Amino acid sequence: MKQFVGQNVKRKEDYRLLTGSGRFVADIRIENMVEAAILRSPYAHARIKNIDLSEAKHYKGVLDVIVAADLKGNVKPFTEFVEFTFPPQLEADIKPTIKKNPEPMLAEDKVTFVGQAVAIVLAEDRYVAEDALALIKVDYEPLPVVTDPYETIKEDALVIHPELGNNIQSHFEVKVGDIDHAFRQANHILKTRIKTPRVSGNPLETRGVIAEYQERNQQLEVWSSTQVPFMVRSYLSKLVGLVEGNIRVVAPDVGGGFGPKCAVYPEEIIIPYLAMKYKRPVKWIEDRLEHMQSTRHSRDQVHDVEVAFRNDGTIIGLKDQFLLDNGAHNSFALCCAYNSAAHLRGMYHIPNYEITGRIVLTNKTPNVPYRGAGRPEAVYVMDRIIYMVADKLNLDPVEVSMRNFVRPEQMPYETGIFYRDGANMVLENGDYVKSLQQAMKIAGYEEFRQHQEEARKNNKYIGIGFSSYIEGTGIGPFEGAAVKVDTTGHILVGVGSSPHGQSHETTLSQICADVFGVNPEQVSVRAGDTSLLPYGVGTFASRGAVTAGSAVHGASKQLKEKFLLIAGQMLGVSINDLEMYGGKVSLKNSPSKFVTLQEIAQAAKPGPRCKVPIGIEPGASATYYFVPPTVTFSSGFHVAVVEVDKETGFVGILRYIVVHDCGRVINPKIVDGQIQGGVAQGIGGALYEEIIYDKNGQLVTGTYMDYLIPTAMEVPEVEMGHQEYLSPHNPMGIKGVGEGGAISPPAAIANAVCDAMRPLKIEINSLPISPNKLRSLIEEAESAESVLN
Amino acid sequence: MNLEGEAKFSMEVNQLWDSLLDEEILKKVIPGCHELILNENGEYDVVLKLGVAAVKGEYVGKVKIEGVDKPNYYILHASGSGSPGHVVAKMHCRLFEMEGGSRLEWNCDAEIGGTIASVGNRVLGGVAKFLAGKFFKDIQKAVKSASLETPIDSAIKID
Amino acid sequence: MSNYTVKIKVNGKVIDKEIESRWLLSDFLRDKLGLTGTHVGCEHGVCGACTVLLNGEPVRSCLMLAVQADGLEVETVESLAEEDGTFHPIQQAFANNHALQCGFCTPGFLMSMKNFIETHPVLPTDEEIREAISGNLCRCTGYSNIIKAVKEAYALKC
Amino acid sequence: MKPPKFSYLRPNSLLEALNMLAEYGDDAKIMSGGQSLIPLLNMRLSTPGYIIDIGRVEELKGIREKEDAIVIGGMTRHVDVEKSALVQEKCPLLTEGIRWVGHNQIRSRGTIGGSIAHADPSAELPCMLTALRGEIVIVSSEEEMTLSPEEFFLSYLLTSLEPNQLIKEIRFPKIKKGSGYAFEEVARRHGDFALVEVAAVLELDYDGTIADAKIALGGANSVPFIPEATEEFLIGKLPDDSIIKEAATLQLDELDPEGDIHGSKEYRRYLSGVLLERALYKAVERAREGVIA
Repeated sequence: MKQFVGQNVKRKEDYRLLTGSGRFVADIRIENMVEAAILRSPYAHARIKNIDLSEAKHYKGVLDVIVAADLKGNVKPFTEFVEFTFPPQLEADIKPTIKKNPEPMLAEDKVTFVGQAVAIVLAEDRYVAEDALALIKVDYEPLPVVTDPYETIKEDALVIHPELGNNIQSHFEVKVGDIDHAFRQANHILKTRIKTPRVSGNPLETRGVIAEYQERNQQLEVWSSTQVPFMVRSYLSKLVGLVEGNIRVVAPDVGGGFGPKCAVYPEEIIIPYLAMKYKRPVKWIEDRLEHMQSTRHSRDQVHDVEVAFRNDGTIIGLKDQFLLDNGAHNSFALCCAYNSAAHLRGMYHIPNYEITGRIVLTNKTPNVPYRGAGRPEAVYVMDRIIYMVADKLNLDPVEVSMRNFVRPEQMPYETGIFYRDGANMVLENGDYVKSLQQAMKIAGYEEFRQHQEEARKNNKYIGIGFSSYIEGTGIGPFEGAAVKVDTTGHILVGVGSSPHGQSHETTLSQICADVFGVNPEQVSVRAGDTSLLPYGVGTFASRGAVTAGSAVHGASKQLKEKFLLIAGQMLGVSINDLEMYGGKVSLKNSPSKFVTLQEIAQAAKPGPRCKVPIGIEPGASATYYFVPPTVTFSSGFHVAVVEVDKETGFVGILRYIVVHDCGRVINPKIVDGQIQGGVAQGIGGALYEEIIYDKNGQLVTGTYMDYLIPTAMEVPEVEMGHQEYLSPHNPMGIKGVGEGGAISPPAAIANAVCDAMRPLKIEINSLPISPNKLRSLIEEAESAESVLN
Repeated sequence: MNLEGEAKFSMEVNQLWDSLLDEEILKKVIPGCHELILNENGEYDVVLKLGVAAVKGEYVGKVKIEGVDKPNYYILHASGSGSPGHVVAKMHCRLFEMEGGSRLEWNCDAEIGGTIASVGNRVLGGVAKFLAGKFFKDIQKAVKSASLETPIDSAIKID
Repeated sequence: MSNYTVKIKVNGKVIDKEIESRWLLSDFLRDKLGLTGTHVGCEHGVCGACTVLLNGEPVRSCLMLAVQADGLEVETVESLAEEDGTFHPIQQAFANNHALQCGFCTPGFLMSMKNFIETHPVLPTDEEIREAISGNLCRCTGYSNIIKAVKEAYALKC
Repeated sequence: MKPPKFSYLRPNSLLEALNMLAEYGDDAKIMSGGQSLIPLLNMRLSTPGYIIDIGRVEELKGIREKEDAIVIGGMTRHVDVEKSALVQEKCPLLTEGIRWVGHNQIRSRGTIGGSIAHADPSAELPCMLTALRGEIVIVSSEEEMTLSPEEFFLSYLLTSLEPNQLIKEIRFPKIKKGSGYAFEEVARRHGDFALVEVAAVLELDYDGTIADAKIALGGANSVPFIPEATEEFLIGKLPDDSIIKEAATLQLDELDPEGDIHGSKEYRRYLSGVLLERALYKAVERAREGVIA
């Protein structure tokens, strides 16, 4: 029987996307629709003394202009934290301090970051709406601004939200072993500060919302470029006070998400409310300038880390105090910060560990998770440490790494801490030594070292660096799938997760097709629509294949069982004598006796001809919710080979290698595509991308001329190797793969650059590695060297 | 953005002081100055129509002089906003006598915000420097005093 | 003069329409003609998602007024496939090589590459292809499958 | 990000364009390729009352050969220059440097006159024009005049172009036989604005010494910078390693680039020296190879 899981099945999504017939939010047209434009704060911190709307409201073509006062009593403020971001069990486990500071829908009496929404214009088209924006007069009284995470935690710092008492929004600690003892036992202690800058996911499609309200049946339809339509529905229902069943939220084709679109935004609440209020469809499409300012950023951590190790490179203790600069608000509880704390030790066995995380507030755009969500930051810290320890002891970093790995015989490995879902954090399987060896073999490590020496003699600086990661993927709380067979025998799958490039239609149809023994062409997958099933979660945190894949698998199996029962009834045999294959159920012993899926589906219909055994609900459908016991750990190694132009400080990537384990591979081409794409974003984070604010909280990198997303000239082809350790936590053994590619590049590339410059012993503990920064480091090192000589 | 500079004038220090604070002269030399009206609070209401290349905008704002120690020192506060963005500037001006004329040392802290701040990073500094240089050159011209060969805009620094 | 009647040949069909002179070609195609395959990603001329062909050459339709196209010929992604739905070789090559994920940037790449392949009849090097697509940003694929697709498009055309 | 309202004017001849400029002057903005102007309109940083689109003025298009120069109409697009065999043959520096301008989609709309008029300090054309000691012909309804780059470029984005004038054509002197040329640039990503760039043309004598040197640096100052002392220093010398290295850093102290998030003032100044050295090496090598027949 041909299996489709594991095959390079061609994507079902491609036809519409290649012919321009895909449908993204901005493509939707509804009669009588008005367009919205949003006035955003030009100040990082200011009191709003007055807003004069008179001219704007009377501008030709304007329907109305809305400010915070218009929403009062009609739209409730945001709830404290995004659903699922902070399981009660974790709260009980680690007892953090965590203050609530939900963001207002529209700024009320003050603005706290540049880009915060202040007023909304509704007009006949976007051109007119923007004309009217220019006519709104806001009288701002600028207030002092704080943009630095260390400044903001000082006793005398100005407090952005006085009701919180200070700017430390959350605080938590995680401890394992006896850290003081470890530090006393160490031969060496190393201490450093390592930073990962603020970056932005920047999907090429900006955000956008369209809403239409039908008064005749109280139906509210919302189209949003979101990763989480069910969450948008639940918020809308709560905040606008609507019957949840009357709301349908659709995420149509979504042009990339990467995390920023897994938050629920003010516009997703206000635009539907305005569509109801004015009884006209309303469309809002964010432009790129708005996107840079107001779509949530990410990362922005500073770690003060201390490591205790022995002469042989064994790390025995790690202490870390870190700050996550979350901007003006935090609606994601401990999400990224706790991920960093839980993942910092990565695949290393470090028995004594103590980490303190503080989420602090500044006058910048709020942060949310972005591809990797706290792991790239942690991995950057850990893998810089491995290289620094190696440097200190004059050992090969590969050797230091090997010496500290969790060994295969220690699996399943209890990390001694809790995971973000509240469960014990256990690495279930994998062989890290073997994986690293595989990566280094592809890289030709030994040969490279020889080559490197010769190159150096010719003033050519090449270097090799690696990084490893583990990642808890496929987080719960659940995901749902509904499978049905229509009366033509075609299989329809609806899932609660909501793709934006992940190829759900293809991969999930492969899973379903294998269960039914049909070709994936006979299966249609729909997603991104709350009308498909009662509950859903969404696509983020490398959870799609694990959770939606398992849900589809479960629902398909349930329906298959039912179909076998019905077929048994139809053929008058026991189901043990039947098998399902090729769109039919036939007798194992005499395959010429069969009923087709179509016939079974017809026999499943209620009524006098129904063949569903008594006691079982008629119908040809099944719904299944997969509830993972906890996450499953993917892992991988990245190796970067770089050349540094010592004179200019420019870094070129010569080769990039990834060896990874994502458990069962559903579609190799799609998995490789996820890795390659993730690496491209990671290269962006390593060498190019940084959101920069000036000291007054003005966003300096407001365009693609200053926020540098890598082009085809900057991203090499990734050479890949695979390990396949099936996860025991779900029926197919899948582990998540979406984020892995983006986690390690900053560390691997920084290590490679340090390696290229090893004679100068430079340390790269902040990103991105801009040519200017690298040149300065080289200059400093050279002048220090000349002083020594 | 911090700008500082030095300008030399072939007029004596009291005349320089008067020129720098003369409404008519200011109106002529403030780049793009369209209106400059003293209001009842002792501040000037200003309207600037300023264009650098295609970036043109109308700015409405206020100018205030403080900390006056004639003819040695004063602080000029200026703020304005328009569609491209807003600016708040505080400029310390120190005047000195020197041989053959007078000298002005100035140091200006300017906060720029809005669209222009988030898209104009590459050229903002250079443009600000050019405008400051032009301002002092034009003062020199406006008082029609004998020319002094010291190039004045070469002495402007930006951080 | 703030309105203008334009005559533009779009995907082979002559369009005669009055338009406000400030309307961008990208918005004109999308909103006035319903050709929503041309996507708008940045509106400041960097991302390339809005690339269309103007008299056969790639241009950023967000950096052009619709009136500027008056009397000229525009081709959008909707013109690539044949009437019966058969892919253009470039589309086929993109599908074969998993050269798209979310698909938002894809129309811009296809249009840039149509011109590139037509004007560079000999199979270019990887580096040349990289340079040719460097005016189009893709945030999903990491480009390498796009480069493979461009190379395959050369093979498919033969 | 949508343009504000304006009146759109589209002259069909130079005369018509100049008359429109004379009439609407201050409140009008010339649009040639629009690749710098339209982003500003989209961001509403530019709000002209009138846009005069000179895209249909045929007299302003084309590449001609005169005795000692290649004359390019202001409305000629980058792509036309990039693909011109004449330019490649007589002034290959231009062919080399123009590939650094943005990307394909920009070069197929953007014009030579537009780039010169925009006067971006790191743009490639002003730098090459300055190195070649070219000329800019500007015209109004009243007069026509020819300016040197030093007269034309005033500062960041500022030129001596008056509101009633436009760029008619630009004259790029041909590169002489026995010369070598080079264009060196570094930008954060391919196609970005240059951090700094250098255009250089060196003419060698029969004995291998430098007969003439013409150099300009872009992005290193508010306008393209001619290192005159460096040029003088090079003339008459045999360009060996030590001479080139010395020449490359001779005038770095005089450079006054602006720092920004992509590179500090100091870094850009330093980088100018690195690129100048590389440009000189390459130009010398090409001169020795006799690439200009």
